[in-house]
Amino acid sequence: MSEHKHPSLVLYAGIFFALIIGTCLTWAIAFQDLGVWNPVVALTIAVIKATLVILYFMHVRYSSKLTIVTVCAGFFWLMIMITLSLSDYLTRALQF
Amino acid sequence: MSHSSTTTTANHSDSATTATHHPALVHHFDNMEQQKEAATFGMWVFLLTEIMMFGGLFVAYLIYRLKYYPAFVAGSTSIDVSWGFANTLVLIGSSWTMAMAVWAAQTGKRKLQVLFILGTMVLGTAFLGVKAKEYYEKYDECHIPGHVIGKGFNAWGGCSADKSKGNIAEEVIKRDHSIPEASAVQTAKQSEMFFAFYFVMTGLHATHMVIGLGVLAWLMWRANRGEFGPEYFSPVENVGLYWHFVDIVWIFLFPLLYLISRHQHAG
Amino acid sequence: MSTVTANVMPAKHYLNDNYGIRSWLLTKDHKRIAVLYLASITVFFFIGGIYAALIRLQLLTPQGALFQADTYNKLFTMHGVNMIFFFLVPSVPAVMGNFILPIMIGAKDLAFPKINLLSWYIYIAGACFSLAALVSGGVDTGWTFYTPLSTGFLRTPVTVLAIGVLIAGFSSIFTGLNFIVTVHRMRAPGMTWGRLPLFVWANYATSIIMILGTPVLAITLILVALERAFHIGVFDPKLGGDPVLFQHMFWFYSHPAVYIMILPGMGVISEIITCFSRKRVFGYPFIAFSSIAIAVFGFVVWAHHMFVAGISVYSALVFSLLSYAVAIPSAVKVFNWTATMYKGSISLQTPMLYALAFIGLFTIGGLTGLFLAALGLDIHIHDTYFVIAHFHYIMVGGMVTAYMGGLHFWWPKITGRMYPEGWSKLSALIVFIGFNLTFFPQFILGYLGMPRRYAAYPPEFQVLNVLSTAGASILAVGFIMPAIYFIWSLKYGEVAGNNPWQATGLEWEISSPPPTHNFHETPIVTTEPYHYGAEQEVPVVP
Amino acid sequence: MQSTVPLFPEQASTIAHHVDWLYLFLVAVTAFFSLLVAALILFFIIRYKRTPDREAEQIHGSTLLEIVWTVIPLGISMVIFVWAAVLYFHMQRPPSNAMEVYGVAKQWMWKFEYPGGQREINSLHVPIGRPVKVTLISQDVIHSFFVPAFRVKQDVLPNRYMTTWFEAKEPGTYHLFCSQYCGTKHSAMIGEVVAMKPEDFASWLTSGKAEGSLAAQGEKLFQQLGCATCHRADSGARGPNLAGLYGRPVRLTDGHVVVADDNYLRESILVPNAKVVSGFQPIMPTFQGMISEEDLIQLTDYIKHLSAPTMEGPLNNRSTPEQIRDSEVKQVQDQMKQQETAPQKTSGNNK
Repeated sequence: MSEHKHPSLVLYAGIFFALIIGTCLTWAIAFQDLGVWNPVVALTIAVIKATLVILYFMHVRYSSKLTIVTVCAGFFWLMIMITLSLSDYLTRALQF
Repeated sequence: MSHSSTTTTANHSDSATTATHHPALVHHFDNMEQQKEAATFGMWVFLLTEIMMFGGLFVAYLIYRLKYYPAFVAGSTSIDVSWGFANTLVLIGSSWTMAMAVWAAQTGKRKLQVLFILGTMVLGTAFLGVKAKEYYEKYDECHIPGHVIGKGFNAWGGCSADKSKGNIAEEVIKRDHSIPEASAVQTAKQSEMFFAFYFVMTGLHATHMVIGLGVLAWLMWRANRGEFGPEYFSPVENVGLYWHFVDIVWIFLFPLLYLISRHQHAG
Repeated sequence: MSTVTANVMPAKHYLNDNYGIRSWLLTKDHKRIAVLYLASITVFFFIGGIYAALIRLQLLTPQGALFQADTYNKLFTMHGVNMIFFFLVPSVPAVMGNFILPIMIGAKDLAFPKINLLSWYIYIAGACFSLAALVSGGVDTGWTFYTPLSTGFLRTPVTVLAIGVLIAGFSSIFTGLNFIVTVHRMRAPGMTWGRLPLFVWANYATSIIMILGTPVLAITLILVALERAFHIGVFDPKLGGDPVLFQHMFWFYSHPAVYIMILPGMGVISEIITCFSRKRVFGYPFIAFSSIAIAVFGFVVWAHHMFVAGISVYSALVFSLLSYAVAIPSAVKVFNWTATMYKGSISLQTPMLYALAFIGLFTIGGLTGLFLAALGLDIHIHDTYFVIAHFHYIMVGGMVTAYMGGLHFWWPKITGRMYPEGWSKLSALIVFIGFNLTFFPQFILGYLGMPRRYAAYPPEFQVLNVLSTAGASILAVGFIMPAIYFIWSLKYGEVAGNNPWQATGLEWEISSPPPTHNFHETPIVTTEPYHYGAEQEVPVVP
Repeated sequence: MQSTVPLFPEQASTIAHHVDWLYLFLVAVTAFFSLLVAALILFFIIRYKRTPDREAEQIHGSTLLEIVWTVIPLGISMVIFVWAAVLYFHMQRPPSNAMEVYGVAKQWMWKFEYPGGQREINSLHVPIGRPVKVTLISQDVIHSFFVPAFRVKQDVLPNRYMTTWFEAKEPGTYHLFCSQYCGTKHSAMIGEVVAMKPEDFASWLTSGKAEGSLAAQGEKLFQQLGCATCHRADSGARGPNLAGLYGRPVRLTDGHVVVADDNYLRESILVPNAKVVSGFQPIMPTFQGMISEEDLIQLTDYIKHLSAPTMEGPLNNRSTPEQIRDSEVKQVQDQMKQQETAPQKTSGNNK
């Protein structure tokens, strides 16, 4: 662990271009009518972009397990908040 | 499960470290490695709190979006997507320059560090400039929710000097000519909730950007004094983490606020 | 290590390292910051206590003995805000955690001393805002800030108080952040996770909640402030907002927050029980992991505060079920503490008295929580005095008792001097009696249907209310006594020596008060915690 | 229980003793475990008092014991959970034969309205032996309708109808509290519930002066506000025919299905474009800010009392909203469940 690994310049540039392409893609797709898939596609691309930033720009790919656990905990708790809040809102209209 | 013996002390710290005592090493750490790991981990824990803070807003946004879907579509469509698109590219660019600044610090290139931090700041400022322009447009069109700032929320036209601007009701009708005006005006009124989230979310994001710019200025000053190198670059790395996080928030805000319902405009 | 006779104060320690106001206000020493916190939260404890006394006096008569309704409403609001955000949340973590936690794991300081000091200043800033809200007329939202009452109907300085709470929240975020990083990165060699004292585990679990919950409260209060300032409509039903969403977001923090207010206390109890039973803790891994389980499960039960608030019945079902999940680890802890005393060598000194009181009162407080998680029953007792009694059994019977126990336990370490044993035992007894007399009648009041936050009440509730007020006056005596004898002991207390309790743990191996950098040499840990065994002298106290 | 300090409130409703039994069970559980722990502690401090001649015996723990005291509390809490949940569902589901009363809460008073048009303030008269369903709404902040003797409580929200029900057993006068803190005079927002024998209640109803039933007043409003110009039964009507609509699932323009309950009717009057019935244009103007909560209750009650058209027959009647037969209700509910997760898409079904 003492020697700090980090991505090469080529990789940094590659990630940068991937992010630019992702942005253009999500922008272009937004004007196509995919029905219910529009938000799904847009958010999938956003998740991919965010993952690239986290893994490479933020070096999580090269970090300790502890960092990975920390990042995952954040998203796990966010999911708890979203699912349990929606468990109320999405079932209010249901008859019982 | 062994049995007890007393705790001993040993001359541990001295043996492990201090052959070369780095000037940035604080007394309570054993060595630079421990100090660096603590700093990075601390930053990640801080980002965890940031995730939850924005997370609360995302949950609220999601719930209201489900509730007022047509109004959110109308509000979202009324925003000029090209500025948001441009800003996304700018912010991704700034993330790359920030990553390069960290790389420059790790490899001990002082001038490059300063240059890349400066580049990040320029791009960040550009982002805020565009944001300000967008805010001003909303102000001009009376799309600021509530009745405290500007002339009060008005999404049915006639507020801006250019009468054609900011009429969300008209946009609704343009998209579907069968919708009568009364209904379109109702939808336009409900878009106030969309704009509330637009301003709170982008506002909180912009606040983070402003803080980030302040920290970057401080970082640039330190980098210029040659404080960072392969031995010690935690501050650069941590500011980088913060900046990338702000970028990630925007990566989600852009589709959620600008894009998600855009297709119906074309259709 | 001799007892009784040859105890002398160490020549050099953190208190006499240097002098002057600057040496305190700019200190980065975790021990001095802990003392700063101790002083400030004590002030807020007594301010909150004055509010409580006035509340109880008002309720002596059915029509209200002292104040108009609006003054009473301000009193219970300020009592709640003060006690929760400015006393209970920082109490054990920011005072004892700050002082003891780094020493326990063999570190010279917390990972980020500057942030630690900053957190105290942020706390003070938040406290100033809350006092400003008081001075400019007081706020009458209730500590829960429920919308749309708080956003659209009150002209009191709600925003000022909300900002105060928001700021204080960041202080606890920074404390939590510091603890988490310290526990992960600063442990001495040999201090494995399985050797961490349970106090450290408890504070670690608390820190997780602070980190993950507090920011949600922050954003919720920001939305309330924006709503008040700009009428943006997020929580305003007139503009299409949903006030129940506020409750979801508020309780997402504020339910886990009650575990912020009890977990560190549980950590204190684990230390005291083992020491005064001279025993290894029973079921170490179970107590340790139950802390983490409480922290995690604590986040999935928040809507049990909202069973009658208009959430869907299915959602209520899920939250009720999950609420029981959090009861189990609490039960496990109680049984393990009790089992720890089995075949021990038990000495009833003041910290132990408080610890035993804690176990009893927390058991009642925890079990009455089951009443509130039970759907059909909660409908009747929700928002009544039953709830008040329940959470005071947890907060006062649990946390304040643990805090007092911890303060007596570590007082010799913090100041180097002993408190007077007789007086302290008397005060512990008075607190126990006064507390039960104050809050037990409130369970009955609640089931009879007396709603909370009432400035006046129907006459048939008077007898129980008078009992409760009588108890409160006894309780007040029990809390004023320690304030006096602790201050007295600073000068006249017997010199304590390094280890007056013959306890295990790194904090008892250094001098009392500890030297500025805690350890002259980094300790190496070779044993489990609580290795009470044959080779130590056992003090026998008459 | 007539001592000076009672331990229980009166059991004045049919569910009160169910709640009390659950309460007593929990009291027993609490007492048992508290006393158990207290007894063990007392025994240990006496038996294992520190003496110079005895050392503590070191014990690490026992996995078996840990399992025992995890499983037993878990079992007990599951019993409580199921018991309480069954009771809760019973308390949340008003019987279909319940008498209806409407309540409007405002700072700091309660107003009640009967279908017959009688109104009263801070007091609610109900017959014994008959379930009463109270539909509640607030004009301002959140209040809570709490009758301890009946063991019922329901928060009263602005902008949304909430319901609760009870069946009084004994004639008498009981406390009605607001239990959700609602501002300065929260503690003065109290009233009484008067339970009467059915015959007394009937004569009370007739003695009160009423300006016609709620439905009749609602009909008057319906005409005054011009609702009837569009909501007609003929095929040229611009709005859906409301006859027989109440309580039925309705298909919307976006394909969703909702039940036409009180809250749906209320929303459709105040925010007409939110949920437009399939086959109709969203042309209805909003009545937000133009009618009071009481007016809304009258209109809702009027619509409730419109029975289904039988003579014209709904089959060829274009203006009757697409309703769903009872046999299909289950299927539709499943469909509703699925819809909840998928993002919606709105667009007119024409052009």
